[in-house]
Amino acid sequence: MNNRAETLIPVLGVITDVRIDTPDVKTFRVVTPDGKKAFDHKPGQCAMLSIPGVGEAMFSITSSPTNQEYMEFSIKKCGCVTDWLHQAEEGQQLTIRGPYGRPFPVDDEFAGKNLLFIAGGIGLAPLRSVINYCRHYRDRYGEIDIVYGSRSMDDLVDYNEIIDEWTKDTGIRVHLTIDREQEGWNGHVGFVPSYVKELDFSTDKTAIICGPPIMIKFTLDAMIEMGFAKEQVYTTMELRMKCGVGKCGRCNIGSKYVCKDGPVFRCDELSELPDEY
Amino acid sequence: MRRISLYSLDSLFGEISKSMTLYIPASDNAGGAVYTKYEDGVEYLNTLNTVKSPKNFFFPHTEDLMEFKLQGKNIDILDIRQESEDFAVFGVRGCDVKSFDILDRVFLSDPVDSYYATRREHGVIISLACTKPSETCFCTTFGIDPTEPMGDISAWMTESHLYLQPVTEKGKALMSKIEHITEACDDSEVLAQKDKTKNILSKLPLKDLSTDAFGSGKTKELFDSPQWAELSQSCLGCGTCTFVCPTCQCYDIKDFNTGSGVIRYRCWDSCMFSEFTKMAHGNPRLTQTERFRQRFMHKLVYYPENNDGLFSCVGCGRCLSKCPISMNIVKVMKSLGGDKNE
Amino acid sequence: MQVNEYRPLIVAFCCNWCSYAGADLAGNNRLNYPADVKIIRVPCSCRVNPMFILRAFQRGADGVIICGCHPGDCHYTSGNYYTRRRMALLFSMLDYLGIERERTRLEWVSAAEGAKFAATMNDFAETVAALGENKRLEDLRCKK
Amino acid sequence: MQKITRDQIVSKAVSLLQDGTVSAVLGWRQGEFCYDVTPSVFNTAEDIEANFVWNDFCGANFSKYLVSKTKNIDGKLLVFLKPCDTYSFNQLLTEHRFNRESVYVVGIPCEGMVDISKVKAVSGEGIVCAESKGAGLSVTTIYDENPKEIPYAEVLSERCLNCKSKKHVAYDELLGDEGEVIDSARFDEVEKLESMTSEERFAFWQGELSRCIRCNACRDVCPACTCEKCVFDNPNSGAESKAPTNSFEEQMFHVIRAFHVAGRCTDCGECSRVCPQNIPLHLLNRKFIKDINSFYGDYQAGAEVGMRAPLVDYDLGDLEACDVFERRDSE
Repeated sequence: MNNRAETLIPVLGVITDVRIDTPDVKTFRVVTPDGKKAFDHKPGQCAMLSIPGVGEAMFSITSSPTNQEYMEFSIKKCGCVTDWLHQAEEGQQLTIRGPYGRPFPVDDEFAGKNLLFIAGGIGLAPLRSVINYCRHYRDRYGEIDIVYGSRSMDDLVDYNEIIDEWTKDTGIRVHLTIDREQEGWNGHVGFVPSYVKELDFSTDKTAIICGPPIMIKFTLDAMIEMGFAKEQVYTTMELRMKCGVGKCGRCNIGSKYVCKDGPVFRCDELSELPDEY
Repeated sequence: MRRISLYSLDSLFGEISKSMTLYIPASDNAGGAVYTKYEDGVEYLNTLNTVKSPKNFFFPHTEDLMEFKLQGKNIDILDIRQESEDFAVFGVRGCDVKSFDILDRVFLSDPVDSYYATRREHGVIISLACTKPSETCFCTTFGIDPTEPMGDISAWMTESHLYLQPVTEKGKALMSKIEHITEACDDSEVLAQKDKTKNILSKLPLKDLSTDAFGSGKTKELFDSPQWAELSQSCLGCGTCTFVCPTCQCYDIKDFNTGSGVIRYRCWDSCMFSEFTKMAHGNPRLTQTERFRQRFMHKLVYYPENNDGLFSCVGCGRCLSKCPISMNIVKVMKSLGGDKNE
Repeated sequence: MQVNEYRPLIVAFCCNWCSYAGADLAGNNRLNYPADVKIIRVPCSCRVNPMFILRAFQRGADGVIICGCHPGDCHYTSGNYYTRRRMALLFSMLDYLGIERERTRLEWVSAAEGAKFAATMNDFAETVAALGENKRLEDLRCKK
Repeated sequence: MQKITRDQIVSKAVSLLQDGTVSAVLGWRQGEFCYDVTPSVFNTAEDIEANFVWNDFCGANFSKYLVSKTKNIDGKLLVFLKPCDTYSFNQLLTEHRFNRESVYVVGIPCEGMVDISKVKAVSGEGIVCAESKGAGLSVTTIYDENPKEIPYAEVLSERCLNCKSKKHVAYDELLGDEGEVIDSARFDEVEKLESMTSEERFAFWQGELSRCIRCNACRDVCPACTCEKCVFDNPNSGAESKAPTNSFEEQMFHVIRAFHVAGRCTDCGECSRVCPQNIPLHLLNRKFIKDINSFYGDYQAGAEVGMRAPLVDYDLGDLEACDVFERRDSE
């Protein structure tokens, strides 16, 4: 046996808390068996979670790096691994490796800027890490706007945190929307791209978008129309991954590997790549 | 430079296999050649290329990565790696030697793939210069000189002798172990052979294949070419080209439940397979045209973009002779790049 | 009885309507058959896909037997006729690949034939035991 | 040695294209060398005249392409089918895999196709030219300018040496003469294996199957393998191992592959033609065909459209599985 570090070999993690966010999203709190955080990460980075025998998959780390105690993953039920995870209980062990990918440039490009976060559905998961990071170092950033939309009220992930914490922070404005009218909902109704247009943001902001591909596409179009430059807009991508380290050849878009060169891309970088995502 | 009579080839193999496992090309009993562990009775086959490339030695077709034991909610992770032992591979052609460089840039770049790195450290490559290239050979297109095959020890085989010239420290170390059965010599025979081979190379049908249209920065120009659809129209979507290719490096990681635990293994995968990029939410490459394009764009544009212009093809010609429908990188290059001869 | 005596592992796919009931009857009548016979209940013998049989061997079976209703008695009218053709071809193919032909068997056992069930299993277990461990169609990963 | 010439085929294709009978032509496209022809759809007369080839290397069976190539076609697709291809054509029609109305079939006689690896085994590498001359191929290499003449008997592919039929079982039009069903010796090799001991057979197949690289070419080319989603690609099947991890996986893949086409395989031999490792896969398929013939009466898949395949059929008096070996041993 040798002691060479091997990035494909994971470490153990334990699920210490399972929170039901929406009918198909749960948030899992993960620590190592001795109760520590598995590794440090930066906002926007991902980790490979696996259940041996079921499979391994890449998830963005939803908790902020400033949380020194544990990591959180908000996971939507949609495939083999996620189905299994949704059945898991507290105390279930899993394997974890990472962190992978290029994070959001929170300490350089974002510093001092007004930030506009736009998320749709489970797309809030990767952004939550950045939002909480920015809230933690509030004085480093300007105004923060958060636009978040989902299919219905029940599908809004992290609703409690949004209402109880985010909306109460100074200098943070939260704009929520749902796709269709619903009883008990007093907020805005409509799709995210059109809501963004309605809100008519000034273009002095750096925007971070995440959500279903179709939402990203239309929101980006709306923002360009509003006068934003592609250089001001960041997004985060997802493709099938196996290794997480840019070797297995699965997540290429052109010469870029989403797992290594992404998942965070600035939109002008993205438009340089072939349209294959 | 040292040499040994071809009559004593077996004693050379015997001597090397005393200190490490030696693999030599031998018949696969089906008209092809396969690297076979040298033992008494294994006969060296002077072949141009083996069917499966020697990348298998460093990046095996399948390998177990780790094992898990499951009990209730608990998991045990077992590192089942074993320090590999020294081994030597004889008869690797110049093109295949170059393919190791291409694979190195993937597996040895940060973060290093230690499974690959360990085997790479333990392997000694004894190359062999080509004397009778095939019509399917086009290694010179990628700047490879098949008469100077490199590796850890370069070798040339003439009618009567095998000439050996160490290239690396590893090669020198191995040479010192076989010094007593080889004799010092000058390189006149080798030079004569090189001239002869170069003359043949200049007559090969694919010698003028050009890479001018490809390389870093050509994505925009080539990606939307209408020719991809035409080129890929009869592609079966099998993995033959990928699996015989010495530079294809895509892999899959899969779990196998043994009943008493779970083995996580890695195996070759092919971007030509329909479910290669399939996710729970859909597949970004739905048609064979897109998958076909990915394979060639990767070799001719994406890889060079990330690796100082180095193409991820060595012109070994395996895909030319093995593709069930005879569609291959040469036809792609000629179609997209314009044929010099036309 | 000898310690460490080799005991083959037998997988028996039994049709729900006849053979499984036959096995029940064998049990009710306290007829002996080896405990190494592991019964897998299937809705009809024609539910058995050739892959099931190979999987059973992979997972450590030394013999695989498929039991269904007698021809003409199938709960679904004709399922066992299809089974008969499939298994005839599959068994012949396995034999052609050099897998011992005694390791696979197809038997018709009705719900009333508890005695036949027990006798068949005893006979099959004996035959397989004589062959020894399944080495030709094994998956070493599953044998740790 | 093909009896009809390229010119005959080309002029037929061009005239059918020009008179509007068909809107496209499925044919063989000229490659880099004399032998590497690629199946291809031709849309213009110019393209056909310049790049269409017909020679001893046009082995590919076009029938399976009809499934994908006729999906979005306006008008008809012209396809040239050799006798053995017409069996696959009928079998696919039987399984409703494409619309007969979208295809115009011209049957062409075939005198057998050449296996280039057999040529290379004789001539060596570096083939510049290999053309038909009398009863053989005349091969020139870069190492020997003097053409070497190799008799066809030495270089024809196995399936052609054991050709089962020169008769077209489906066509709209026939070029050249119709042939006959042949009483071939195609089961000899199977019988040879059957007469070996179990140990010998096991050793034989271990040797052959261990070369498998699981490229799936045999499956992907097979005209009988037209499932939208193959069981070997389906992660939920438990059989999607993707790699020849060990001898079990090799046996499993090949037994199941052959079994899934049993009774539907027309013995076109494409699986063995495409195998990069030269595994004699046809010996698995032929074993099933031979068994079916012997157990349930002679059956040739694809001989007619609409036949009921032996594995979706039964007879009250069918052979019992336990009698299989008695039957064979007494043969």
